[in-house]
Amino acid sequence: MNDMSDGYVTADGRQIGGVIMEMKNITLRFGGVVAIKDISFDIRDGEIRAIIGPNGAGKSSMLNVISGFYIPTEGEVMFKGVKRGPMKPYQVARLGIARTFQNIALFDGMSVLDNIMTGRLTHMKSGLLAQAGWWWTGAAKEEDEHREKVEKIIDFLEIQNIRKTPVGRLPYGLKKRVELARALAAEPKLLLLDEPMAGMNVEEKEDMSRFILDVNDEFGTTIVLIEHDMGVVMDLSDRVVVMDYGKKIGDGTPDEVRNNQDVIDAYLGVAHD
Amino acid sequence: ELVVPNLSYRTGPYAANGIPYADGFNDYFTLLNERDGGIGGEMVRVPECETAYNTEKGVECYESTKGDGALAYNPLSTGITYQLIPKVTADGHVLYTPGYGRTSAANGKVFEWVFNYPANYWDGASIIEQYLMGKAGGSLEGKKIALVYHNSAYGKEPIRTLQELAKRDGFELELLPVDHPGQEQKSQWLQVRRSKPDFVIMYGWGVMNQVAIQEAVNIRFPMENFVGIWWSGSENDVRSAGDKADGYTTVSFHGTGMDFPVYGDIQKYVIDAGKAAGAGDEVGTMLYSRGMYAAMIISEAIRKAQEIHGHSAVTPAEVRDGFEQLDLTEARLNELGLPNFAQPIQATCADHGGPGSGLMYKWNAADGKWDAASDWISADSSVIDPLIAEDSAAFAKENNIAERCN
Amino acid sequence: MFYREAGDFKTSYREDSQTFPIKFDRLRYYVVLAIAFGVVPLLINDYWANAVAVPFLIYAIAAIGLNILVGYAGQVSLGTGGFMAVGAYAVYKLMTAFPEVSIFIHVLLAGGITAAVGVLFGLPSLRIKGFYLAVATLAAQFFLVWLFNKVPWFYNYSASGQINAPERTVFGVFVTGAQTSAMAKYMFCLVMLTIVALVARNLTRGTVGRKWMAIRDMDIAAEIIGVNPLTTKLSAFAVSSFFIGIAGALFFAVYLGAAEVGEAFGIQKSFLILFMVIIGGLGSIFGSFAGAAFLVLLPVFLKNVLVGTLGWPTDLAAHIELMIVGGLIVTFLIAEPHGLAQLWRVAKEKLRLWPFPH
Amino acid sequence: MLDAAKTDTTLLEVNNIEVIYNHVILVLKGVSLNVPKGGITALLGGNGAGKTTTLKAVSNLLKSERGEVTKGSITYRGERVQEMSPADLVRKGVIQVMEGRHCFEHLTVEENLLTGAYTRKDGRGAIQADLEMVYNYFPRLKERRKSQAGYTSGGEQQMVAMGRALMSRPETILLDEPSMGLAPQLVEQIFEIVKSVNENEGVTFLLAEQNTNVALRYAHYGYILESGRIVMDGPAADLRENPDVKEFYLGMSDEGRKSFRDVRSYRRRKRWLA
Amino acid sequence: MPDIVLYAAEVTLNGLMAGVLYALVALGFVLIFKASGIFNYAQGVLALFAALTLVGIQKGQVPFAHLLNAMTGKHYTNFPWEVPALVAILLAAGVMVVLAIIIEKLVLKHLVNQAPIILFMATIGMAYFLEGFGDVMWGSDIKTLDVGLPQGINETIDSVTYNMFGYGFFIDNLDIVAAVVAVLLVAALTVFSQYSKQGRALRAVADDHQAALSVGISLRFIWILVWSIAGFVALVAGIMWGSKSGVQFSLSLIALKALPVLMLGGFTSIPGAIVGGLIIGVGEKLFELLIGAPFLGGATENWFAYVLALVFLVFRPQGLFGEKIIERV
Ligand SMILES: Nc1ncnc2c1ncn2[C@@H]1O[C@H](COP(=O)(O)OP(=O)(O)OP(=O)(O)O)[C@@H](O)[C@H]1O
Ligand SMILES: Nc1ncnc2c1ncn2[C@@H]1O[C@H](COP(=O)(O)OP(=O)(O)OP(=O)(O)O)[C@@H](O)[C@H]1O
Ligand SMILES: [Mg+2]
Ligand SMILES: [Mg+2]
Repeated sequence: MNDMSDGYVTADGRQIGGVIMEMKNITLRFGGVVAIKDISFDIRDGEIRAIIGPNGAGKSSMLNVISGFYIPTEGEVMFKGVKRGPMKPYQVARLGIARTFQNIALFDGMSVLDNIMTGRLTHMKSGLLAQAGWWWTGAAKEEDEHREKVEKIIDFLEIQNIRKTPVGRLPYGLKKRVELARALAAEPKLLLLDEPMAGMNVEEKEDMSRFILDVNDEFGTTIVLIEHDMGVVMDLSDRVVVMDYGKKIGDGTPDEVRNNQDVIDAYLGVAHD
Repeated sequence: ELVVPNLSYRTGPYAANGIPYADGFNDYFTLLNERDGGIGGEMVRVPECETAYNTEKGVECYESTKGDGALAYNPLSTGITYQLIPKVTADGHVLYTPGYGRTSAANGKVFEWVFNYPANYWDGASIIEQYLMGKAGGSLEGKKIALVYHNSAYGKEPIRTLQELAKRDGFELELLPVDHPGQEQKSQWLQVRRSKPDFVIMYGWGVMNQVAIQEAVNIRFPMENFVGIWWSGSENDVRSAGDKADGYTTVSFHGTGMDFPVYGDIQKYVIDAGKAAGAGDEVGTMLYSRGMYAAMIISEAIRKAQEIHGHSAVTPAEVRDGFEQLDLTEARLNELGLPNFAQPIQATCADHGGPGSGLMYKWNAADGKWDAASDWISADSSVIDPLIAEDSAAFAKENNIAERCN
Repeated sequence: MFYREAGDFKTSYREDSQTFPIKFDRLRYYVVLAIAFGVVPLLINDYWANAVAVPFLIYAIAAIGLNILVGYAGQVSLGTGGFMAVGAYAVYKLMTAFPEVSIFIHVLLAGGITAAVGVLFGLPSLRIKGFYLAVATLAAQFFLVWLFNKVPWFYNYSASGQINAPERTVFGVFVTGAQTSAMAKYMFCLVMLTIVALVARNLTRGTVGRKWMAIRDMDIAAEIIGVNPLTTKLSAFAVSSFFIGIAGALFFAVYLGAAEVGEAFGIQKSFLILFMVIIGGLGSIFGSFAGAAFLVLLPVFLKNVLVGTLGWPTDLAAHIELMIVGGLIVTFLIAEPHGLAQLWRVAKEKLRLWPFPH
Repeated sequence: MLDAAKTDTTLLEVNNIEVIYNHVILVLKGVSLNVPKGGITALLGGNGAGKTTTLKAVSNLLKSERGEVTKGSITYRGERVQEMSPADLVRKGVIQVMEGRHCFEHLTVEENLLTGAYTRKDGRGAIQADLEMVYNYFPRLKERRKSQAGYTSGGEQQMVAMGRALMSRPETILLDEPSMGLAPQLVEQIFEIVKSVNENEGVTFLLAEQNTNVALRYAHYGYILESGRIVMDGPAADLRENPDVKEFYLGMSDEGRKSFRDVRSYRRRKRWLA
Repeated sequence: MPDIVLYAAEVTLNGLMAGVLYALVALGFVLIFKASGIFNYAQGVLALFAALTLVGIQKGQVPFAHLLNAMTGKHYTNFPWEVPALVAILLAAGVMVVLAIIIEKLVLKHLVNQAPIILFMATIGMAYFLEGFGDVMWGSDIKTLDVGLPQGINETIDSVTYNMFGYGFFIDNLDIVAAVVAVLLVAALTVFSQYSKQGRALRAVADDHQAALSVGISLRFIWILVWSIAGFVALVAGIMWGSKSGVQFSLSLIALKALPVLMLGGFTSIPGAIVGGLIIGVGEKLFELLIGAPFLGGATENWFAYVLALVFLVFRPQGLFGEKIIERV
């Protein structure tokens, strides 16, 4: 796959760009546990890249490496062609990388609206003193501008009616949606989704799929997706990385992966249609 | 009706000391009411207000009672005293702080409304020093004295005085602060054990006293050489150390024990009549006597005010005059059933500090009582007066007070 | 029935995010302001000012400050007493060193100095969390108290170690010292409180507030989203200490007039203010007011009832007062762990639905 | 699959219950269901329908979330259980596997499993044997037995939660979203385990599930819950054939499963994309 | 040997002993924190209450005498008997169990699953209540506590060290007793919490109330158990401290001495309490001796203990032996 230096065209005719992120020989250890073992793969501009694998394979850990929360024991992360030095997670976020979490990590004490507004943090400028002044210092105006963008996302994800609800009270599926909204609010280049559809029924998964596709489509946002629902993964993704016990056992288009014997043995159980 | 509020504390960290004091204070006024029908025919009302030794509550108590025609305040807390000095000055109430409070209030030229006779912290230090000098055979030259003190404004009071005295009399002074509350004093007492001072002086309060005496017993420091200021010399302080505390010495500005005729009256009119403030088992103890002393002075000042102004329902301002012209003679003390209980006081416009004398008491563990260990000793005013003048002048300057009595 | 949002449409985001979105609330808020500024000063006397109103106003400032740290940023602090002491000693040094400068400025500067100290003691919060941090802040409490007690420069070498507030005026009216009228004290503190509450409200409703809350609710996730934990936590410490410093300055200069550090700013104070914040409601400005009012009024009220009305002996009354206060605190926490503010919200929610349940 | 002999006695009966959170939020508006002994009963429904709430109402865990059952009754073996503590219920044989894992983070995997046996009195030997049984079902857990549960992956935690419940030797298990976050073959495996536990040990199951497809394959009877009300119920086989269920819960249209990529085309496009 | 070294050795030994006394108080905190994640501020008041009860029973005081007298106008103070120390201790322990049951019933039960800070505040409320209650029940005067423990300098150590170094070390007999008791307690409690079924349940409860409920752990039982043990530990601490200073309100303030110990040892570690206690005890005493007293004017112990703990924490945020704080997403 690495020979496609200048992108490719997907099955449904979308043009995929060059490599924006490359993982080179990543290894991650926690004491004795090796979560990731020497894995390399790349992510291309505009594609939907899935990571699949059995439980405990190291998928979430990989996402954590990308978002800077884990520092790989070995190997390097290249972003837009340059090696990414040791960075704090909040610095990574400012590069335009946003994510959702497997075990929902919303701010429980805040309303849905405020949660999504935090997503816009990296774009907001007014400091402490400006905030203290509010009307006279323009903080209020800035707030309104961003509020408008956030409202659009709220409309898009169809969560208008829960805008003011504290997120702690929401049912699981809606929380996942709010998390997605928060990530979208950052207008990221690269969006990392860790099991965004876990705990949803088919109808809701359809909704989520639609959102993901639309984001990818309209803004050209690159998406990395971890998901256990093979239907979703196979339908949505352009390329799939398969992990097992920290190792990469497959990488390719959904069709290639689906027919890879290693993948079938380790993960799918039976060949998926 | 005469109103003398009792800002007491029967809860909080210093409750054990506050209770007997408040009881003595109340019982004395009850006695006057029951036996004499009040003072000069006016009954005395003593509304009690709990401060828990907390300045804010103290202020609240002051504010809530002052509208009631209160004649004098006696909060038994240096912290509250400092809060109240400006307030009583502005409102015109007497603040009476025997043996505590702001030492330089002894200067009546600056502090019009505050009285702290018969003695203050600095007097106490001087009296103790003289007593120790006597024990040491007339000279403290080359001796070492350690001061174990409560690390607060109160505990630090004697330092200046003792430093002056050390310079003059040639002894070495070692300072050992103890932080509130003072449950752990290992370091201080190991230090005492090592540096082997000839004498230890203590300015403590509350649990610090008990622990210090216990630790001194533990390291077998000779109790006769361990002397406390009057706030470190109650039965509570020595009892928990048991028999070994025998010989611990304290200074007091009044008598204690059951030998005074007034106790007969208190028993008869107050306790047996079921009117006692407490359980009645504190009568005659050190702090009870002190509360009673304060009540006695206040009542005598009121009597004096009645005498000066010729009517019995005196006002707070008139009571101030009574305080200022108080003339407590030995004869009067005998009349009150308190012979040799205290030193005579002759207050003047300038002198709100009194004679500054005290006597020493030694703990008799076997009998569980304090035995007098000296006659009255007077503080060395040549050292203390300049210090008072200096401090009160600073206060006058800060607050734009013009000196009176000139 | 009149308490409804229906018919109260918002046409802009600005209106939607205002402090009191419901008209009736807004009205009530103006009425309260009018009474506080227009009516109370005329009625107030020494007792009400010194026993209730002034301590309430000052504690409310401190509670708002602490609420920012604990309620909004989630960093539990038990060093409030120490920080108030910084404010008090700062204002004392400033007042005596620069007598000609307005006390108003001194109080703000004292807040600034406290903010700096707060940031310093906030540094460990980057590593230490939860109760470990709470206990660690006690280091600040004990160290600061020790420092002010030990170094005579702080109390201008006064013989007693106490500090006394000199007399100062604002617009020719005494606001500190013995001659201050009840009304002047009250107004000075009220103005300060109003400013503080306004600033606190502004800070907590925008980005800064959201960063604080994000760190509080889930610090790791917040960091991954782009919140810099260093600046966020320290800014919370700074702002919180700023307010607490102002409260300390007022507490000493306007309310007490004289103070000794261990007594006036001991650990009990830290607990008291934390209590106000929690009883009132974490993360709520209104809660800070409610908590302060509750804990200032309750003891006074109980004392008046037990001693004044029922005529119990003071010690028994004091002990029973302790039991009642303790019991009420526990009862409140059980009834509504999110404090008076939440109780109020739930009541309003019920009112909004009334008379139809659900 | 549906063994008639096993199902004639009703073990758990939920009768028209209402649940209110925080005194104001009405979540369940009259839910009734019957769980027959020895059966697998599925509770289906979208997000926020009230599945979790129903299960918690049964296991009496609502109180700790400031929720309460305000109407209706719940009986287990004909006995009202509303006043019992959760611990009493576990002793009676009803245990819940909570949604979202809820492992004891600081305990190791093995200690987590052992807490499941807390109420058991049948001695170390039996508990050890069951521990082996759980490790047999979930070999992955055996590998991680000494790790702190807080550091295991999401799926591993789900296994721990399941295993822990099995350790109590229950009569009835309330399973809340067992398949969430599990890899496909593990989902099958878990349901196989459910099935074999049900068949071999006679354990009764009430499971709340989003994965309707699997749930209806393994369950005997199903209830569909929507915003706090039961909207449909019936034998699982019947439900699977119901056209509405097919459309909304199974994602099947007449011409088989439709692609997730296609859903976009038949839904209205959003305003802001235009 | 130079004088200062000998002296420092003596101070160190005494620091160790003081540390053990702190650890006794810290143990109570650890137990409750371990079992419920509650930071129990009332532990100090619990010690006071236990000691008051012990003295009250021993001396045959009439409980609530003051209240009764105020209401009836009578003068009850004491029953005409005294109770032997050992019996009194057992009875006092019994009272602590009853107290644990009441606390569970009236407070903890209603606060399941609440945020830690709320629980913390509830314990402060409890502390207020108990303080008032103790006062009403037994009166707020100072009481001497004597259950026959030896006090004062240990002669053997004094003379042995005197013969060896020409300088007799001072060790308080009471401290030696306390050390023995503390070590026994720590050993017993460690075994209990690490290796018993109840111990495991207790740690589970601390992690997640709801999950613990769901596997059938009775919070009620666990809480009563732990609070009873903590009450007993408080009684032991109350005896040790009360023998030194008499029993009075200030006894409850020993909690403040225990907090740095707790922080340093880790909130969840029983052995941590004792190790933390020793480090704090020695650290603060040596600092006072070598730096505090000569250069800083003394009385540094209070804050130094906290600062010392703080420094440790910066390197190990969970304390020396505390459970690692799990940070994952
Ligand atoms: N911080 C950590 N410390 C120790 N071990 C860890 C840590 N994070 C992850 N692991 C281990 O690394 C392995 C991979 O975990 P990871 O969460 O990446 O799995 P996953 O592929 O996302 O699985 P799932 O599908 O179940 O979520 C697991 O065995 C997990 O226990
Ligand atoms: N503690 C709570 N306080 C207030 N409301 C709550 C609480 N828990 C749940 N709810 C509300 O109850 C409703 C039902 O929630 P529940 O968790 O039972 O749904 P669910 O069917 O299990 O959904 P999911 O499939 O997402 O888990 C939701 O609307 C939710 O907002
Ligand atoms: Mg994962
Ligand atoms: Mg659910």
